[in-house]
Amino acid sequence: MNIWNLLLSAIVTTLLGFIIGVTYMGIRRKIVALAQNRYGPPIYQNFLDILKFWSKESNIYHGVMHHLAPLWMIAMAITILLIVPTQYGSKFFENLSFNGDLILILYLMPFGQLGMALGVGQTGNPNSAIGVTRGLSLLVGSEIPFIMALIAVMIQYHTTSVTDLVRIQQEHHTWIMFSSPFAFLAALCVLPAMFHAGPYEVIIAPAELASGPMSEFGGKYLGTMMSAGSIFMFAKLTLFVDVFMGGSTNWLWLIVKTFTVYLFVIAVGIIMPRLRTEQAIRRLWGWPLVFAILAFIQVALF
Amino acid sequence: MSNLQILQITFYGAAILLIAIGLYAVVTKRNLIKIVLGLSIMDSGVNLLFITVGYISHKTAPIFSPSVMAKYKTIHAAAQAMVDPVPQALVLTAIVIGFGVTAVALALVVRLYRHHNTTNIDEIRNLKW
Amino acid sequence: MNTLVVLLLILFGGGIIAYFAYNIHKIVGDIWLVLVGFAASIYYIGYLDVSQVLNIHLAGFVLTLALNSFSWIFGLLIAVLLPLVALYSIPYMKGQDRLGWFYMLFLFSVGGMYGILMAGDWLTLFIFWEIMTWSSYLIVIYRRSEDAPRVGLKYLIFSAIGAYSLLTAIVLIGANVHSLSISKFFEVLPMHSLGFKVLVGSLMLIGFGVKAAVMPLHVWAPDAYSTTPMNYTSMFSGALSKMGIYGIGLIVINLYYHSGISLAGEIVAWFGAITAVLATYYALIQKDAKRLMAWSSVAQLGYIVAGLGIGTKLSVFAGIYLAVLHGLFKANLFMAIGAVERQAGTTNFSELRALIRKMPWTFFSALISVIVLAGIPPLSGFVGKWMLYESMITSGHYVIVVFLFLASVAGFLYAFRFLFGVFLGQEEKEFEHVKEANPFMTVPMLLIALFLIVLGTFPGIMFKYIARSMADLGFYGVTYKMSVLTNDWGQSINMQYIAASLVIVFVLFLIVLTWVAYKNSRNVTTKDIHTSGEPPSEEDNYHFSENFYRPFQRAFAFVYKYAITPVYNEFARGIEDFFQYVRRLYTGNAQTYALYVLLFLAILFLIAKNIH
Amino acid sequence: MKKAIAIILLAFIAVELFVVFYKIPFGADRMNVARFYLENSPKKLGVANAVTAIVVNFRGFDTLGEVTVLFLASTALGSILFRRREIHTRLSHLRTSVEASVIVRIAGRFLVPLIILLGAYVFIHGHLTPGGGFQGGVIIATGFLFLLLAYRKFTIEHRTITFVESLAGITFAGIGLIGIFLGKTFLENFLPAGKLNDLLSGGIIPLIYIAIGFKVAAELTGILDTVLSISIDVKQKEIESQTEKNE
Amino acid sequence: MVATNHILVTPIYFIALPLFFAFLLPLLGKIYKSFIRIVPGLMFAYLAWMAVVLLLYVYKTGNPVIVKIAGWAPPIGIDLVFDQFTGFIATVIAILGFLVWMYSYLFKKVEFDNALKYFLLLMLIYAGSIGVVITGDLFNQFVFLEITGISAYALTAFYRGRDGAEAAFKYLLIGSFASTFVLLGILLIYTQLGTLNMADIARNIDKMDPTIKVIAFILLFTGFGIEAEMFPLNGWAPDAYSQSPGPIGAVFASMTSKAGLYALIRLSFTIFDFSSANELLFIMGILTLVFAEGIALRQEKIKRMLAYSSIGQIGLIMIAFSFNTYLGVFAGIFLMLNHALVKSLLFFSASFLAYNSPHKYIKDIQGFARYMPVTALMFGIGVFAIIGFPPFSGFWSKFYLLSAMAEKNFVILIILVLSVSLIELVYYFRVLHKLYFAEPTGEYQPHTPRWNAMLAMVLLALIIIAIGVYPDLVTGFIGKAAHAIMDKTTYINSVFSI
Repeated sequence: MNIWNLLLSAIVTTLLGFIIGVTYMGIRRKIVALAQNRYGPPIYQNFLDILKFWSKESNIYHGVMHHLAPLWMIAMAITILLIVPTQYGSKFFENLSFNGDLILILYLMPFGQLGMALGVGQTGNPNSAIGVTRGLSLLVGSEIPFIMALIAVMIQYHTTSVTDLVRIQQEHHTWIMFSSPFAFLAALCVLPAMFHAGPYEVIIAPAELASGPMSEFGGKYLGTMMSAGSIFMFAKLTLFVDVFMGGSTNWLWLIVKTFTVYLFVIAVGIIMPRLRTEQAIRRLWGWPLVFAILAFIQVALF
Repeated sequence: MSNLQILQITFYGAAILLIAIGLYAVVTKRNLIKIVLGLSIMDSGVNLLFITVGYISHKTAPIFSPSVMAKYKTIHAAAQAMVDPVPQALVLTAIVIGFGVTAVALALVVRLYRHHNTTNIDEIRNLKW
Repeated sequence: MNTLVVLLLILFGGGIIAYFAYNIHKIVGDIWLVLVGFAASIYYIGYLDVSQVLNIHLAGFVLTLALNSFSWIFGLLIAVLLPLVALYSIPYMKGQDRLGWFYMLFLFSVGGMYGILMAGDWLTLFIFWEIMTWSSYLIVIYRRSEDAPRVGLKYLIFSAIGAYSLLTAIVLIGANVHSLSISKFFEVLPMHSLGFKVLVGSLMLIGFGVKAAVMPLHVWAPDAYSTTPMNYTSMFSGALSKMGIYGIGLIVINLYYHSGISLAGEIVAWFGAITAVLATYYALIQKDAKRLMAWSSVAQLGYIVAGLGIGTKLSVFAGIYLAVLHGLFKANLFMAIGAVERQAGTTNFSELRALIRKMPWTFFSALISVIVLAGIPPLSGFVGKWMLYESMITSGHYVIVVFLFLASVAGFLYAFRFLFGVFLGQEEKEFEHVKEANPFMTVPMLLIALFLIVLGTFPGIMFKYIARSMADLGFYGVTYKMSVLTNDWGQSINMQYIAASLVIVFVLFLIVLTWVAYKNSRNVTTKDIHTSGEPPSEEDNYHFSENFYRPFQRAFAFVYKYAITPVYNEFARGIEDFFQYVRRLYTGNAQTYALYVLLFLAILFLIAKNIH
Repeated sequence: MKKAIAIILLAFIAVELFVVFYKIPFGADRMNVARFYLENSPKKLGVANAVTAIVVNFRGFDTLGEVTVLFLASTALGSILFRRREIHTRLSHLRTSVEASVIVRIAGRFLVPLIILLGAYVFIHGHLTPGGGFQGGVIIATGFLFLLLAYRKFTIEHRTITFVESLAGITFAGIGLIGIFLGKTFLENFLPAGKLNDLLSGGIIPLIYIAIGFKVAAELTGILDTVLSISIDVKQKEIESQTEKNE
Repeated sequence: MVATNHILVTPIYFIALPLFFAFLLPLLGKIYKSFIRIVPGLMFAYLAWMAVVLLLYVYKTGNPVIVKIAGWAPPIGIDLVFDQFTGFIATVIAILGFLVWMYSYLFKKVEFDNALKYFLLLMLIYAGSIGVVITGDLFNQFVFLEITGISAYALTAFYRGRDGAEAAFKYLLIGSFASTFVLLGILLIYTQLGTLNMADIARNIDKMDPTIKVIAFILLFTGFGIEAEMFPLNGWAPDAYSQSPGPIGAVFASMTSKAGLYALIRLSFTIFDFSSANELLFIMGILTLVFAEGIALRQEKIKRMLAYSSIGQIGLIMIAFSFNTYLGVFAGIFLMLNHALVKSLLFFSASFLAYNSPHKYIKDIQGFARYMPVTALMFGIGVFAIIGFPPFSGFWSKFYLLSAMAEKNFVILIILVLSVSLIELVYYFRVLHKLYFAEPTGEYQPHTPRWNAMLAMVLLALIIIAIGVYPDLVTGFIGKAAHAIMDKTTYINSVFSI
């Protein structure tokens, strides 16, 4: 593969991911507002926000780790997006999808979070640190059912590669959510937690402005982080779609599928009240774990 | 029951009884002096057993005194008429050893009496467990 | 002259001379120590003739010294650590008394480790094992701190349990195989009965498991690791614990997989997995950096044991790789903690605050090590984790892999706990005077950190040796590439691309962000923060360190409810009480004793008919 | 309780022992080595008293041990009671025994030499007649006991006792060692055996028995002396306590 | 098989010289006071040298040195047998005798009378112990046992301030039982065989009435068992060990108990031919081991703890011998050697550590390591050796013992023994930790050992390490010794061939 080709596709994919992700965020704000009987901001509001953050002149500098934190986030987000196959069969959008697999993706995710946590830590804001500890605790809750679902899928299809999974689904014209329903259910249940949305939003605690990991970031840092967050969100959605819903062969189809999943996340978030961290962990280790175990049994028996 | 059997029962019985009495005194008497006496009795019993075992019916003491030699003429004949000398020699040793032990025991009793102001063995129990 | 003997002589003789050298003057001793460290290291890497075998006839046994490529790799780990730790020790141990004693034991224990690795027969292995044990025990109690006796005794008791089961196994081998040679033993083992195999194997595993801190036998480890001076702990956790791993590797692979009891390997793997999970859980509630890292060591060793227990080609590969890696990064972490201890005077999370600006290099090396520990790409830790998980998934051990994942995810918690507790958070006046550690301390740490970074993208550097040692364990034809990892199903990842992507994006944005933000940046203190409009005053400190993971603790309260230590304590107390009662047999009354004699005699009289 | 257990145990042991000993025929001839002793003590050693021959020669090593035991007893006594003989000498006026009656004192004067003479006779004739060093020594010791009882002021110079004791012991061991130096074995007879029932017969046996006699006499006397000092000690304590009371 | 009548080197000196000098010592003391210390030392040194020479001779030629006494060949006379086994043990005792002398060279320096008695008793207990080992006559063995016993009683009660008399009285009481039983046993044998020579008895043991044989065996077993500190018979032992003067604890551990043990082993291996004797030894060994070590765990006084530990070791040795295999006996002899060396070192150092505290509580010595580092180090070396860490001598004995067990596939027994070892480790290291870590209470002033004691301890430690590093120093002798004790016929033949 040509290196320039690769660079180009990477830039295109990143841009697309950025645009889609930010738009999704706007849509979410709108939907949430509507559900709460508010008018809500326009859908493009998040673009404006990011633009505003980037154009801010002054910058609060807390130290090296604080400076680097957004970079960890965005490096992680873009790399994951590049690894997750977005377009099945497309040579151009292949990116790095043959150079990584599910385990790598799973392990890349904390890369950004660790960077953010370190940056947060250096600011000295205790509330931010509390947010980080909540987030990490919740990670234990959400990761285990999710990884179990993924392992069930991996073992069932004898592959750890996402690309392979997409290929298998495309070739057999089936979606894993139908062939491995329990794995799908388990993953679906923990999905809101992975987006820090729904009942699992105690980490960022959007209602309490002062706390949450990102409260000490402003200006260009926050802008970078928001961009990274939106790209990361899209990457995660794509991953979910790739694994369970057959991936896609064109961007439109991908947007439909990812948006459906995202809609589900938004809906759950609107319906469910926020949980405390330990409640969240217990809930995540409730039904999702049962589903995951059922998925294992399914793999073991069939 | 022959004469010999009666003698046998008497001597063995007496000796073993002495040993038993000695042991009994050692094990049950509270007084240190009595315990030492018990030890002595025990020794006596053992010594008596030795002598008893060394005895051979109708034979004389193992001394080749002129009178004995005169009676039996040869040493060999005299030797045939004598009891076993070995147990007697052993008893001599045993008695002396018994004496030594008793002396030491009595000395210890004195020490104990000085130290504890009692001869009751039950009260002398500084060392235990 | 046999090069193996020369190496041992360098270490043991160097140890004895070090004692006297330090008694002459500290500087003489320091120079000697570094000299010995480098000499041993260079000699090992450069001059050691692996093919040499030495047989010593002693006391009716043949003691064999022979190195193979499996043990060589562990020796390499020691050889890398030894000079670095020696350098690090110079400033770290400044001002301590009895340095000669300390370093003598230090070098003895290193010599013991090399002896273990060189052992060609079980007796040699055991002798050096015990030398290593007692020298490390004496180092554990070296500081004479308040709880040193308790910790030392605990370490010693568990070491003895291990050593004794090892010894039992060895004598059983001696009696049944009629040879103590290790290779001979593995050769003839398949011919022996299942019972023998299981018995000897379990005993050996208990023996090695103690040093590898496998779960029910781990009790000593957190205390011992945290009580010992940190420069030794880095060897202790980094290299000495690997001796247990070395033994487990030998046993599991040879005993179970080459003589057909794979179930036992599964059990070992399970022990490792459970150790990993529980130790991680305990690590994240610790209040002291040393103890946290000590528990973390236990957890990490659990992974390695699990990897070796699974026993497929990839998992063993991963196990060995992780073992070497753990030796490096855990040594580095303990060195960092030692540096903090030395500079700031404490390692307690509730006292330490925000040392990042004071000790940036220490922070950097600690950060790298923590990233490696957490297994986050693109650093080397991930490579090991990836191979481990893939090997388990591909071989169908999906329950164990979930446990390991759980441990790994929870591992992020304590990793952050450590970094935050020591280096981050609000600054405190108390630590204003703190300076970066002596270059002798930071340079070894940074060297290790650098190596760990490089190893992430180019793990092939290490794979070369591991592949060679795999052949020694009976896994032939192990292939490897410089930076492409392949699992048993044929899927692969390319670390170069991943690292490149991460680095490019990172650097790109770094340039942009720095360019854009640098000019108007306003440097602020950690007190200048946004706390709901109530910025803390200079006197207040809002550092967050108590009950760090309280939600987590609440959620997993059921795990923390049970612990093995009280069980051991109760058992020990039971034994003591029993004998407290029994000793009343000796009433102190002479007549009672006399009665015993009579009773004994009477009993013998009673059974007289049975004596023939 | 203890007594009951003791009685049961002892009864059992005694019965068991009796049963065993009953199997040994009483008065039967079962000499094995003893036969040799009987035959050879007059022939080879020229000793009339076979028991003496055994005690001093055939099993002379036992006797050396035996003498050692006695020596040990006297040393042990001294060591255990911690009463130096000097003190004893100094305190002899405190001796508690009532001044013996005139009869005893006068009889003592006449009898003690006779007793000592008898003792000497017994051990000098140890190889000819019943008796020997031990018996003779004991008899001599009774003579000293008589003196100690009869005369309150009578003391025995401990130096003398030590000297005699040591010298006799050295003689015994030395005679044994001479055997080695002469190229023979320890305690082996190196003097002519002489004629049976002659006073000067039996080679080294009479010499050893004389040494033993001296040794036993000295040691026993020493032991008696030491034991008597106990009473002094007690008396001294009483006096001390009385003076305390008076004050 | 050669009766050496060498004037300078003959086993008879082991007994004759101590007795001779014991008789002579009071007179020598009159001439020059220091003679009472120097002369025994010269004698001990000579005997130690002689023992080594004899052992080397026996080792090289393979012929035991058998000496007849009073010119009568056995079974008429008494004989001394210095073969590979008895010779080895006698050598160990001889060397330790010298070291004990060196340790106590300045003992009671000011009190002439006490010093005289001490050295006298030391020589006699030494002669008695060696006599028990090398004599070939059963009754003679009894006599030496009594010499050992009475000197031990006296030494136990040597100190005024302690409860020595109590301990000695207990020892005496039980010891008298032992002598009674031994005498009865000897009597029974004599009535049957008419001889007292061990070899002769062993040769003709079949001619005994079976019932009488068993009872004689039981009586002797009990009697010697008392001296060997077998479990239910050892009530006296902890008291005696703990109340005697410091070096005498070492003497008990290395000499008297070894003598008793030797008698027991000779009884079971050579004199009688019961196969159950081994089982009996085995059971009693286990009981002794477990009870003693367990009780040692709960001791508050250091010497008492050492005493129980010593008893436990005796149990271990009995177990080793009870296997009746070459390896087992080998391990047993090695253990005997190791126990003699290490326990002596422990008693030496412990008694100085606890020099001034009357009851020798462990808490009294806490923190003394800072005052007397060398002594504490010696104690530490002793502990390391007894636990069996390489490269100390204890390791090899333990390894051989376990090998012997493994040879018979006694896995449970191995586990038992090692569990007991663990208990041992706990209580020893508790003391060591007290010694090194605790703050001194200040109640008792430490008393630093003088050069002679230090020298003795260092020598012992060096021997222990030397054997640990290079066990071949002794394995050759031990191997021959093991063959010698197991080979009954050769013993009998060699005794009768002179």
